[in-house]
Amino acid sequence: MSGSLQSYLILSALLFAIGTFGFLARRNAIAMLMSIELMLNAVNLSIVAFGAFIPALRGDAAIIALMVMAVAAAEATVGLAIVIAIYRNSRTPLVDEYDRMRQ
Amino acid sequence: MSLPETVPFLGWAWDDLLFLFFAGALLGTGLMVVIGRNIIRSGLWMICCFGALAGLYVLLGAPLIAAAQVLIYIGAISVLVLFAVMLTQSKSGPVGLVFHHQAWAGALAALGIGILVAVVVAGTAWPLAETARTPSPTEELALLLFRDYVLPLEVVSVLLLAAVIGGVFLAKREREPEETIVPAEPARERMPAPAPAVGTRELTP
Amino acid sequence: MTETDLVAISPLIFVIALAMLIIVADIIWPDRDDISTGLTVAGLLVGAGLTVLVAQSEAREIFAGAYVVDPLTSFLDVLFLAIALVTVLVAPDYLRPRGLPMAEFTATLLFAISGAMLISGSRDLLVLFLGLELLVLPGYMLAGYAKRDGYSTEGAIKYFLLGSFSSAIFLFGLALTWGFTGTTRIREVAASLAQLDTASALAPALLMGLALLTTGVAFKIAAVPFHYWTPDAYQGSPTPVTGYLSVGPKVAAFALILRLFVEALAPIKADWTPVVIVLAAITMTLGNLVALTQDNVKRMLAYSSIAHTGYIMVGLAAYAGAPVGSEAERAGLEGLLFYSVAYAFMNLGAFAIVSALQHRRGVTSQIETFAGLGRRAPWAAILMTLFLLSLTGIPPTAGFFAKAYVVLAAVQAGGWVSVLAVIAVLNAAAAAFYYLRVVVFMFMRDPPETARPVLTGTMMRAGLAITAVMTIFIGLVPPVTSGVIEFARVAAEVLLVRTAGG
Amino acid sequence: MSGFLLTAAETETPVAAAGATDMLLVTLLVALPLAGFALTALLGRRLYTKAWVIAVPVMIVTWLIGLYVIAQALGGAYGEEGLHFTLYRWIPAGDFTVDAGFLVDGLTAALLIVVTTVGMLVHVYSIGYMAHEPGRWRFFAYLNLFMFSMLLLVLADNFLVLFAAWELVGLCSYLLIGYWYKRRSAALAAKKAFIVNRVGDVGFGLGIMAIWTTVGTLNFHEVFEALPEAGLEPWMITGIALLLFAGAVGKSAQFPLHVWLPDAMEGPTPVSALIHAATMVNAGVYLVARTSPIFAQSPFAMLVVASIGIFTAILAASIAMTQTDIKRVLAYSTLSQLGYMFAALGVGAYFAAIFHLMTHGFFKGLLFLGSGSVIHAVHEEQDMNRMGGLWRKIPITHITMLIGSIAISGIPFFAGFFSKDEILGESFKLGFGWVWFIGVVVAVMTAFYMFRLMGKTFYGPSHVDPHVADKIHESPPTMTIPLILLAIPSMFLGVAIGWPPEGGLIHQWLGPVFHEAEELLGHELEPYAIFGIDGFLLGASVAVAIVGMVMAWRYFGFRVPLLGAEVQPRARRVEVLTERFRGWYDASFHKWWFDDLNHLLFVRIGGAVAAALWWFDVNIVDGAVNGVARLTQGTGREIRQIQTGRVQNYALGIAIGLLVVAVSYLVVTPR
Repeated sequence: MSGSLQSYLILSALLFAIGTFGFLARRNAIAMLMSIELMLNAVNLSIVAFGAFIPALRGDAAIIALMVMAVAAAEATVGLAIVIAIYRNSRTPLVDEYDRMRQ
Repeated sequence: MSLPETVPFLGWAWDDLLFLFFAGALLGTGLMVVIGRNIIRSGLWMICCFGALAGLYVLLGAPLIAAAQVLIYIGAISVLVLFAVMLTQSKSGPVGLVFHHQAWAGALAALGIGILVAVVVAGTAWPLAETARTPSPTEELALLLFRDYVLPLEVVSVLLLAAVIGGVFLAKREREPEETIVPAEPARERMPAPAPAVGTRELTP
Repeated sequence: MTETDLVAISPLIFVIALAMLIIVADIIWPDRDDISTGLTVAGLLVGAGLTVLVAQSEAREIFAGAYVVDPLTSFLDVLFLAIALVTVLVAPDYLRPRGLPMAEFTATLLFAISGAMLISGSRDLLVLFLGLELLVLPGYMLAGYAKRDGYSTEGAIKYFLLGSFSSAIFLFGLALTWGFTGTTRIREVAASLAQLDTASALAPALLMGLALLTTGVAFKIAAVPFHYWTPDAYQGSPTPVTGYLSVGPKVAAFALILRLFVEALAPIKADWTPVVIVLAAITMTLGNLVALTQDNVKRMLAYSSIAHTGYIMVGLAAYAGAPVGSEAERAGLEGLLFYSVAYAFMNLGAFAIVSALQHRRGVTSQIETFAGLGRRAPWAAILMTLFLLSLTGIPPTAGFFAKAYVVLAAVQAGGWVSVLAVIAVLNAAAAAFYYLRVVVFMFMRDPPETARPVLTGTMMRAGLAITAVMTIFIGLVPPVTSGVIEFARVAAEVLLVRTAGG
Repeated sequence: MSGFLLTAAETETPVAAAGATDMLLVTLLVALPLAGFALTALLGRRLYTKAWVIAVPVMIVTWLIGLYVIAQALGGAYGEEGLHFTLYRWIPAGDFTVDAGFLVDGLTAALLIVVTTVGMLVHVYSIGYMAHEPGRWRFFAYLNLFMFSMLLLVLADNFLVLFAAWELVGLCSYLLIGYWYKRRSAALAAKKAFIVNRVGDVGFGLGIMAIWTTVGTLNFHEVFEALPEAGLEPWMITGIALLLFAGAVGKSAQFPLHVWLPDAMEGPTPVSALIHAATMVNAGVYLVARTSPIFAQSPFAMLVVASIGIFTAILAASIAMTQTDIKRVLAYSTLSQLGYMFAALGVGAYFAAIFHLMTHGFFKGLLFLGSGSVIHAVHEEQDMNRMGGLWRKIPITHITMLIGSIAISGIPFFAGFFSKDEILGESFKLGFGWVWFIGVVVAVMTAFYMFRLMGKTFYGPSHVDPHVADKIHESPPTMTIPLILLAIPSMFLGVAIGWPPEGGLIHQWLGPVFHEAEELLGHELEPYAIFGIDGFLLGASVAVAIVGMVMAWRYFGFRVPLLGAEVQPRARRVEVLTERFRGWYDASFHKWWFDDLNHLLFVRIGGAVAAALWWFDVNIVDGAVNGVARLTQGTGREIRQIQTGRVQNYALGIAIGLLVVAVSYLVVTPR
């Protein structure tokens, strides 16, 4: 179980699905952002798993995982800044109420 | 005193037990993040989730990544998220309105994607994979980072810089700009000040 | 890392340094828009010169094969710098009346452009992903740049959330591809895929990875049905940003497709061709159909930009659908690149006019704003007509040739791709209707009572001049046309030689 | 830049006389109107009331240069192949090279005669007609732009330049129809014209693409040389020809794309005369004539051209008989005459088609300008029921319009007689009896509706608004002089270039152009026999023209010009037609026959058919065009509903898209 690549990848897929569900279902912008973080972490899990089971990728995986974390941090910074800016304008964090532009 | 070879009564390897524990914790906490009604609790669950993930990384023989996970995710990102939650939840934030009314469709789609990806990764014979795990050596990592991956490293630093500059600009509270003093134009492109009530919509501009 | 590496990558370093310099300058002399703008314009010109200089030498791989400076890189870099230049020239007229600073704007824009330049020469999946993030993150911020404007922040949050969602999907695709091929270097990915048994089915994980990658890039180029963010983000953004968003990230995403799909995934192109063909067809058609019903010019142009994505994808489909090693393969890529250039200038021009009209605060981009423009500001009206005619594809403008090239390539490719050619022609005919509607408002309506004169600054005029001259010259002046085509051809051949060589 | 400017095409060596001067002059022919447009557009507003001071002189100079070029071309100075030179290499991209080149041969020259002359006269006329129009600089700028586009269209030596000009004339037509944009009907008409034309343009564009992919060139001569040798399947040739014809159908307003032309009368009358009678609508005829070597290879395509042409002719003529708006009668008449030209092209009577194009350009231009003068006189009234008795008050307009009406009716020896007779005669002799027969019926109708128009407008009691009646006066000289100048070719052009039949100047001019097509068709014409079959055909067409004319006199009045005798109109006559006609024509079989036929044609069937066709036109054809537009917009409106403005909906769409893409990779299209 813990000795096979597949089980980690399946775990990663399930976490990705949970993140996707959160993104599709939640109304709060920050909750959606958290869901995206879950998705990125799911990807990271599969990357680290590849690194552990594929000798050729041993070193690469760690670096890529670190880079993805950095990207996630940058994304969170920008996203939260935008959330705060829009909250100042419309006083709600519920994204589905931002629908003045449509059709 | 040493532990027995396998888990008593169950006959599993200790690694398997740890894997099951962390996997269960990961999925359980992850689920709590997305279905939790209180957004602050969701944030706290997220920290637990990241912790479980760090455990898995250790299990996979990547302690450095696990450390980074704790530092970056739990130490930085989660705190950032919690701050943002505090900033935006203080006045409104109706707890009951957690889910969008199309959540069931979202659940179906997410389930579809999850099952599809799980089936696919399970059904693939990964050409280069071995059955045994190989721990990643930290020294080699440093070498790689500054030889093969020097460009990504630099790019990431630029990316963070850009994010910080933009983030500061967007989030910083401006002094009231003077144009509010100037007689206002018919501001069709600008947002009206009061927040629309939940469920109401305005006409498209 | 060697000295030659640094020389080869100097345009990219220069752009990043310029962005930092502007921030520093803003700290020393706060709120001096003229300094930031002047620095940026001068810097972009120098950067373009540097790119051309670097392009003179032999193509070479640098950073242990993670980056390459070849004709394709140079072609795209020059285009990106030109896009940035026009955007910076157009922006002050819109931002200043709204009390928005130029320094952060130009710095953020330059960071985005450096991301685009990183993509253009990237030969490594990780660099590709980082380049993409460096491209889109500043893009989200630019979309929300008018942070006190509800529409701007609404567009930004939608763009950000959906963009991050698609980035995660794209990253998962990259991870699966990477895990399957065991390398991040594009050359090695292609070599590994080329060794696959062509007769039997591909591994499901690889196909799943392909699906995730397709979804990710289809989102970035705004192909239907992954286009939802486009109209809202474009309409909400400050108009100069809309102009930039409609060309910069789009062309950069096509650069990503060239490096990823055309270079790394070329050996399995038979697998992704049908999806590209279908996406191209529905993208063109839906973009045009919905554009027909829009009353807001920015939103109309947003839908029209979706339609243009479809036309560019026709070039990609021509490459993908053509037999390996055939002439049509090259023609398709050449058409894609040529279309990108033509589209960049004509679309930027159209948005520049909208920006110019919105010089005064409170002027909307509703179509009524254009009523009687022919009387009020004949020059703006004439230029807008030029850009719209070019977008329609009326000869002898740049847009006509761009369409002609991709359509002819599609016909050459044969098979189902030639059906795309017919769909493209039908769509081009339908598109005339909504573009012309703006012309009708400009020349056949009376200006509203409240209309005030249109003001344009020198910079805005320079930006308009560049876009207009390019739109006409690419269509009408043979040395310019053939220059762009030659350049595109050389750039396209780079990809083909490499994929043919494995 | 000079490196690629003005280089004679290397493949063909023009004769020595056609030197650099000629190339320069041909270039000026298009450059001058373009410069006129630019100057008028830039300075227009400052010119104020004298908005024409640039546009009109420019056009006169262009006309003079045009005359020189025409003289050179028709005098044989450019040789049989014509003057052919490349201005510059327009698209220099590997295998897709297109030169911006000009071609001046007999066909071009024939078109140039009409385009430059009518164009120049319409410009002059507009000085007077638009005198009270504020913002008329816009009008003159558009007019010059149109002249540039139209001249580019006839001078182009390849399909792509032709297509560019084709789009430009469409754009100008659109701008000019909608000139009075404050009238909602004008804006709608402009839109309709543009949309309908786009339908044809799609066909044309696809046809050009088909040509390029099959022979790899777009130059006229090279295409015509390469196509027969390309070894194409017959259906491909037919397909290319029909796609090109689709473009012609749109631009020349043939059935079923004819709906835009009558509405296009919303534009100012000089525009109707120039664009929608004398020049632009002829572009379709020109295209089919120019590509005659392609059409000649496909009998089926020829048949389609002939059928559509002659059907449009009778359809439009029958409608013209019942209209009361003076410009609409003329618009339907234009449709009908264009139908004749296409019928001629379809049967292979190329000379006749171009000949009729030329004569029609002059007399229809004259009629339109005349109608403009009438409308001007009665203070912008277009309804013929509110005119009458005008001949005394506006004599010059009356005489010139009378000449135009005689010309179009096919009365010897006016211009229309020669060209129309040649179309009908050749149709018959080439074995298209049915085309001939329908053509003869149309000729009766033509004469009838034209003199109905004359009668209702100029003769009989006045129905003009009494307030206006006192103020009616002849138009200013800037308007009447063009009328007089157009009346001259309407009278003499036919005899000047069409006589002797089949040996006239027009045959000499166009002989080399149509040589190839004629050879492909293998037409062997008997020598012209005035006392044989030709005499009979000629007599027949003259007879029916006169019958139509006389009938119209009887109903609507006439004034015999030299004798001064007047025929009073009999308004009630239509109702009591049957008895009256029986008594009148009882004496002879022929008369009885016509009586019966007329009764049948004009009263019962004619009325019913005209009404039915009118209904069909308004409800089905027009409805279909509008319906397509509505359907497209409706679909767009439905689709835009998916843009709900909510991020979750969008994200769900993306997730479902991802699932669909993944399933299509994994299940639908695996290897």
